[in-house]
Amino acid sequence: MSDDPLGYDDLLRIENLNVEFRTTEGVFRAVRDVSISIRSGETLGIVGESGSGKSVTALSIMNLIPNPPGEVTGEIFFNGLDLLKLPVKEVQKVRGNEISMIFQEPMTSLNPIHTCGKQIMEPLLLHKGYTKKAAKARALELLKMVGIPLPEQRFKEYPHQLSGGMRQRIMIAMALACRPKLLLADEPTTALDVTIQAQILELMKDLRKEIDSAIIMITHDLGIISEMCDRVVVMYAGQVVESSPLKDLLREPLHPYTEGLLKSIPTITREKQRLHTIEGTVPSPFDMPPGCSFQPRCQYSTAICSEKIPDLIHLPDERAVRCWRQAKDLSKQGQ
Amino acid sequence: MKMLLRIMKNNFLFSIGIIVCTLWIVIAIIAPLITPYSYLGQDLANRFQAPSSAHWFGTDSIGRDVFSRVLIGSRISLIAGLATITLASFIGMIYGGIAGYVGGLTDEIMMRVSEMVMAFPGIILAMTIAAALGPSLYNTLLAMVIIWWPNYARVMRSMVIANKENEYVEAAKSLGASHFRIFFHEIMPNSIGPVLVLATLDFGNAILLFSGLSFLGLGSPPPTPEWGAMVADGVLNFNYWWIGAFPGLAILTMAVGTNFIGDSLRDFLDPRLRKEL
Amino acid sequence: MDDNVLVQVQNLKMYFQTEGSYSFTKKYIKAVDDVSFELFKGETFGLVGESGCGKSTLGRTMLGLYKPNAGRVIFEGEDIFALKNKSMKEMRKKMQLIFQDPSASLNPRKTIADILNEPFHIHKVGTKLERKAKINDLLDKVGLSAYHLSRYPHEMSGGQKQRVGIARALALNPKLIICDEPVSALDVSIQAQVINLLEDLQKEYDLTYLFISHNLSVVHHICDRVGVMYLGKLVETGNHEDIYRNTLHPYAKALISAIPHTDPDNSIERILLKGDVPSPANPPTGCRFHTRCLQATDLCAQVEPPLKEVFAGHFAACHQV
Amino acid sequence: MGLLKYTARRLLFLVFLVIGVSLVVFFISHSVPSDPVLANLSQRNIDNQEMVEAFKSKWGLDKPLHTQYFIYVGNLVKGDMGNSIRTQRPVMEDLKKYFPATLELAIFSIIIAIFFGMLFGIISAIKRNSATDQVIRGISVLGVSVPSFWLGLMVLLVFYVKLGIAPGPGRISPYMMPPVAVTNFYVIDALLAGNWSLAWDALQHLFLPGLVLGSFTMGLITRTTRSSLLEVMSMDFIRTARAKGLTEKMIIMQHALGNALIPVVTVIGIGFGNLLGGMVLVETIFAWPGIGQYAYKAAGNLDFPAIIGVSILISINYVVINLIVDILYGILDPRVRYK
Amino acid sequence: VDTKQPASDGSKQLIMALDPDYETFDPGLAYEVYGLLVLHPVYDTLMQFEENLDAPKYGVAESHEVSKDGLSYTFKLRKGIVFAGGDALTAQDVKWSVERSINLKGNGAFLTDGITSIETPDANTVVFKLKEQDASFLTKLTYNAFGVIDSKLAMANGATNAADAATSDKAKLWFDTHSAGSGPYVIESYTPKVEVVLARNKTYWGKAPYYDKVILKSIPDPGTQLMMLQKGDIDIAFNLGPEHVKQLQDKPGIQIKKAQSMTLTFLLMNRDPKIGGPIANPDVQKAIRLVLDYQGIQTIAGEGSVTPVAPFQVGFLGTLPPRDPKTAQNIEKAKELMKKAGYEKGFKTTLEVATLAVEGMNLPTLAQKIQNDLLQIGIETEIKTSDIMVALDPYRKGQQALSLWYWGPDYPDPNTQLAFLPGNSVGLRANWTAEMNPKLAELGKKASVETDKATRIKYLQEIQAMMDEDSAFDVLLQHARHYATRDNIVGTDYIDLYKINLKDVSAK
Ligand SMILES: Nc1ncnc2c1ncn2[C@@H]1O[C@H](COP(=O)(O)OP(=O)(O)OP(=O)(O)O)[C@@H](O)[C@H]1O
Ligand SMILES: Nc1ncnc2c1ncn2[C@@H]1O[C@H](COP(=O)(O)OP(=O)(O)OP(=O)(O)O)[C@@H](O)[C@H]1O
Ligand SMILES: [Mg+2]
Ligand SMILES: [Mg+2]
Repeated sequence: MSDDPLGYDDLLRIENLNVEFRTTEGVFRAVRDVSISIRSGETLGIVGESGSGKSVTALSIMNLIPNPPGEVTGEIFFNGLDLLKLPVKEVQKVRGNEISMIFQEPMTSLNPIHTCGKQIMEPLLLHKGYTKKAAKARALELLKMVGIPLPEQRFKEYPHQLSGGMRQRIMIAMALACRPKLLLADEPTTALDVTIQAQILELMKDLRKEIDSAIIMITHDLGIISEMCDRVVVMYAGQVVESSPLKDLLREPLHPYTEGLLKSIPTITREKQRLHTIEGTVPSPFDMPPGCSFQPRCQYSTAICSEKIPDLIHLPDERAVRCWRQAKDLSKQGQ
Repeated sequence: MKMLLRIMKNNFLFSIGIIVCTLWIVIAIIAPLITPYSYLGQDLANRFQAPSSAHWFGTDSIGRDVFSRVLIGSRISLIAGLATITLASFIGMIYGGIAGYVGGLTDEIMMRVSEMVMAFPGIILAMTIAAALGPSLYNTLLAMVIIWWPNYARVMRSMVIANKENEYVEAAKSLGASHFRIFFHEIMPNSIGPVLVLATLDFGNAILLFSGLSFLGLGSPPPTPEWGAMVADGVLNFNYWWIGAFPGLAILTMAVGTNFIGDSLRDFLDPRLRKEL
Repeated sequence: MDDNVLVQVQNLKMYFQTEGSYSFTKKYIKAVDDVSFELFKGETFGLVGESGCGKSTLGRTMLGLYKPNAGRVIFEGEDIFALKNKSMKEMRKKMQLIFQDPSASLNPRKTIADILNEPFHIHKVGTKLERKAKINDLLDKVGLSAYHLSRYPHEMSGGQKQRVGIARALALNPKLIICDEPVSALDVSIQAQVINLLEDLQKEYDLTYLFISHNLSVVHHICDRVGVMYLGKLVETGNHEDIYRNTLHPYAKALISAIPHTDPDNSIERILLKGDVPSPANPPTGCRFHTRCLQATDLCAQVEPPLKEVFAGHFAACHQV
Repeated sequence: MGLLKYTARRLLFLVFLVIGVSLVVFFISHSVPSDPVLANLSQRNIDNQEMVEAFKSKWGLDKPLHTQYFIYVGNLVKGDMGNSIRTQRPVMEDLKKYFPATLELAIFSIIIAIFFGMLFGIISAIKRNSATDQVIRGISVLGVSVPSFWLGLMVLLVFYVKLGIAPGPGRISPYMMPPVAVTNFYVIDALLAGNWSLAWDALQHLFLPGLVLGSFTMGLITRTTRSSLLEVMSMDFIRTARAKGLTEKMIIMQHALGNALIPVVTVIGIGFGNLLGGMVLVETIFAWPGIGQYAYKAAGNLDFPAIIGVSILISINYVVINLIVDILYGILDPRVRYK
Repeated sequence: VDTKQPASDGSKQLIMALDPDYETFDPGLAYEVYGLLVLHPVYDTLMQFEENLDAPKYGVAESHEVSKDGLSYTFKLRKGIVFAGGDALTAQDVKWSVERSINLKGNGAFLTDGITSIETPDANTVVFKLKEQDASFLTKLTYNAFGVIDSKLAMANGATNAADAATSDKAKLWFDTHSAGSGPYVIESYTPKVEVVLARNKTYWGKAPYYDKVILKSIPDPGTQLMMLQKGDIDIAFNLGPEHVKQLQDKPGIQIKKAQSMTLTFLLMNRDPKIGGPIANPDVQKAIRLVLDYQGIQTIAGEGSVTPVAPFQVGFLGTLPPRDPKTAQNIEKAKELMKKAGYEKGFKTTLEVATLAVEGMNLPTLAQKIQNDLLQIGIETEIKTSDIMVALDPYRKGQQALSLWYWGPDYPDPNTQLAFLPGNSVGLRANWTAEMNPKLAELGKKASVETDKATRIKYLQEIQAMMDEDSAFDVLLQHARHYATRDNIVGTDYIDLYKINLKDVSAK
């Protein structure tokens, strides 16, 4: 792993991930040529608009894209193994054990007819060979860890008896049960209220220190990214359009979409003024523009933008961007 | 139409259903033109003939051609099924719609009443009605409609209750729309889908129940070629299996046809199962 | 009464019954419990609070969509609950609603043309031609084109649907629009477009907005005055500056501190509240917030604090201020 | 809502139902053009005014309608449903005799239907869109489409007459003696009496009618199990289970099936109700001495005490089944339990 | 193939499948067609039939005397008869039993109508006093209404012969599952809709029956009976239609039995123009009699059925030979009659029919045949089916224009058939009043009280000849009774009253 081309000590490396869905309307590519990598202990944020392929990317890592209709190609290396080529049995050993995932909808992601305790114990019994008793002890410990009051009682309760915030804590406890090396958090707070969201974010921050696993944090809220993450990947229409360390991205966004996004978010720190907007809408996956997918909405668009899809250009400081403007800048600098 | 073809291409059972049903409908329409004999023509010299090239399905106890009777019988079955389902779903839709829309105590009472009808053993009701008013197509249909409408009322009610919470209903309300308009323009059109699906699904059941009732002698009087009554005739003449077997097969195929369609249609309309088609 | 006041909400109570009408034990959800405030002409009043605290219910009751258990809503001097059917229908023209979920608020079986025609049809306004002209005008205002008219809602994007919703609300030239989380369901990049549109329309038509949201950044951006709700009660109101810079109520403070923000240098000390929002069916005694409040005292658990004017135009309901 | 309260409400409804059902039959009974006197007295006796009067006063037919009804309800409260005009026995006695036969058959066939229905449904859902799936769906549709009276005839013809591998109509072979009545379920009674051959005989006799009767319900259960399982398999918590690394088998057995069963229970309830309704036809074919034949004869004879009796019985049954379904719901679904 | 297994204890048992109509075995109440099948071998009567219905023989009576005026019958009882329960049978038991039947007012009670009193001068003598002469009194005595009950046992179980027995008697349920008779069998068990089991009465005074047990299985469906017989599950299949029997021909191990049933199927044609319309015209009625294809009708009813000229069954005293089906039809003459009646072009009417089978023949099937035949003289009919119980009402009230009915004699004597005469009960159902044919009515009255056999025959034959010319009824069929047994069973000859005399059945 040390012979990584980018020099990262990668825990997970996604290369040229493509996901296609065959639907009644036709085939569309939900994820296009996505390459992402993450180091141990790092927190990586993925932002992007709804439908930009964030969840699909995460699900691909877990090998959870339903087939049919989904079709995943590319490589996903984890601990040197290509998860996409692994037999199902092996993948099942990794899932919930070394990689685990927290889902967006805490309301529906728990089985309504099993107690919370049972659901937390399940991965322990399955992967770690715990006895029932040991699993219960560990589950209670986890419940305490994610800040659930009266864990003994909650252990026996069913998901519907808990509030959304509680359920998300259960999800987190479940995900952390086997001390995974990688935690995928797919919009873990989107469905929650502001004050509860704050609680969960704080909890995750605290846990990050304790468990020292790498986290991929998926969200469309740049605010959350800026609080949580070390590095950010911005997705647009199934592609990675920018990948930068957090501070660089916020100070100096390279991609016009990132720039527009940052400017269009109202904040309470900024003065009240007219909001910047990105005109137009995300293109339909069946009707992708031929060139850069952001080109129809882009204020800097030039002729080439509507002709050829730009490559992801790697820049210094571990930054990368998919934009003709940067490519030109780069070539100018080169001259 | 295009959608129909697309579904047919992907769904074997659905295609069979469509083909079988179309066939029966065509038969029902042109039956008098294609029956080799009159469905009433008696020929006592040739009673109880086994199936042969002259009588494809054999002849019955008074020498009538079973094949011709089965073909003509399709008309009655189709009409009975259609009439029952149409009337029952219409009544059920109005009833359930009102109960769901008005809600509260009205809803409670209306639903208890419909539940009572449902609890009431349908076939006994039909038999009693037939015994009391005399068996005839109308009385049998009446009984079937009485048995059937609460199903639709229930579905309609739940749909209306779900739909009346929709924001577009609230939008219409805030525009000042009347109850009438809200009910008929906003809620109804969005609620009848499942009712219609249920109706398609039920079509086969209605044909089955109808044939069951006519089997018990509660349908129209002879010599009407009702399939159920023909099977009953077959039971009386047990060893001449063809008298009962063919009308029974006719009922079966018609019910299977509509059920294949209904089944696939429901899967198709259920968004969660839709993708498989 | 102040000429500038458009709507006055007085001691409004809206309870929902939770058990069957024939049950012996009646239980209520006190969705809105004794709320009073006023809306001034041409202003945007933001209503914030956590899910289930009664924001939508308050908005809908103000429109007369629910019949309240107590209290009055006075719109331009008229108590809307005292109106007869006919005059209520007239009144409806003056108040409109925009919803959170643009898909759910448009009837999926109607074309956009049908949807936009509906207000005119209901109120029998204008001839066919006039209606058509008016609709085209509306489409233009909200940034849609005539070719959208023949489409069905599911054939449009979220932002476009929300624009249709806005056009419908504008059709009858209302004075008040209640925006119930109009941008929460939209993508960030579209959100900004819609917010700008709402601001433009307000200027053009001299509209008054009641803007419901749980996104405090958006409220901060668009609102002149803000009310903070907690469990059916208004706990703090004041103008924009007061609420964000000089927060009084501990709940409001926590809310504001909880907003994640993109400015990496500016990290506000976050106030983390204990536990969850209690159920509105069974609210705590005394100050409803005392179970989660970091500064709660015995008094808070027993006596309900009234909403008092702490500074001019800045009200708060807390024993500690 | 607590279970107790719910049950209480259901039982209250039962009272309402019994009153309603008896009222309806009473109403019909007196709007019909024919007269139980004529239907039940011999030709000679009808010409004899004295006999007619005696008959009328014996059955209370000479009193005004509402009086008759109140007398009826009064007796009903005491557990007396009056006497059947036709059999001249107390309706209660008749029901006690006939209902167990029906119930035994119904229970047997619902067990068959549940077993095969769920099995097929699960297989079909797991192998969805495969050939197996298509075949099972075909069978299930056949099950709900086949007229039971016809199927009964055909299976008897084939399995009993032609192949001789199944026993004939009736509850037991003609040369066997019914067991001492304890439960009136022959299989159970025979076992209680330690008569193994009789129990086996009775069980064999259940098979064909049970299959015929259950075919509809089986089809319904297969269909529901399949679609419900498919639906559950597309839910978020199944994805969670997958993400935990559970195998597909574990997911189906431990996570999906429990949830998928919930709608199936409803269908089983409906199916059981249908079974009792469909009894008339099957009992006729299989000479099964049950409530269906009793009702059929009663309706034909305008034997209103008996008709009301059967109607009330079946209605009560419907309510009880619904109650059981609801209780099962509570057991299967904790969300209902605590509401 | 004989798959039938012997009873587990090796005792001999007979299994008979039938579609019975009995609901009770209380001899005072039972009056169903199949009642005597069960009650005859259980309850002895003073008189009984053997082999045929010519003349009743002695049962528990050993001799009798009739007074000169014909109003008093004195019976001497056989000595030494004991009930199955152990009590001795006395004249008191006879009196008690008959009085109970009278007072219970059951459906068969009309048979006791003429009795004014019953006396028991001593333990072995019973005297019946009658209101008026009754040529059929001895025949009536063969019915179960006169079955002798063990009065002690019965009273111990709630029975009473009191005047208010109709309401105060509580023994009906007991009688359903027990018996208190002195016949060759006792009722061992009765499961309604399933079976009746008769067991040998070990103390029977007469010749002991062959079988230890007789099991009567309720199998309503003839097809099912057929299957069970073919499979060897039963010994007798009693309710077969003509078609079923045909299917059994040449089947090994089975013997087919055929007999003349006393059941008639006839067409009622109303005489009241307000009800019947054109049907009420006597010429039309005669035309209908002429246009029907009796041969075809007999084909449907099956071999062995005949068509009497008038409602008097072949087998009764004085019945004329039946029609020759080959020559009975005369369409030309029928058309002429229609013309004469002014209905040359025909007319429309309804043909009412009850949905049931008579002796294995489905009435609606027959109705369709009639419908077909009537078309030949332009009478278009619409068939209206209804359940028997519904159809009975308008029938008995005389409100049907044209209807298809069946008739079984109330007791085995031609007098019971006089009901069809104008002015009598069945005649009036066609609104055929005495005034319409006073001669015929008068003749009927004479025949009913005549006790001299020769004169009776003369009167009866005259009546039949007149009814062939003018009648509101057209007798279509006197049915044949078809049934079948395993071929080793003997003694199963048909006697209309008892169907089969169970005590005579045995196996080879
Ligand atoms: N099972 C599936 N079948 C078909 N299309 C799918 C499926 N799953 C996802 N998609 C499509 O793939 C595209 C990417 O979806 P994805 O869920 O990754 O978006 P996202 O970035 O997570 O959006 P959000 O913020 O709304 O969660 C969308 O257009 C979605 O409709
Ligand atoms: N029609 C209704 N019947 C019963 N309860 C209701 C009804 N509408 C709302 N409620 C209840 O009233 C309370 C307030 O609901 P409301 O929708 O006003 O909250 P909200 O502040 O708008 O929440 P959100 O941010 O989730 O939209 C909630 O507990 C809700 O469950
Ligand atoms: Mg997502
Ligand atoms: Mg809301």
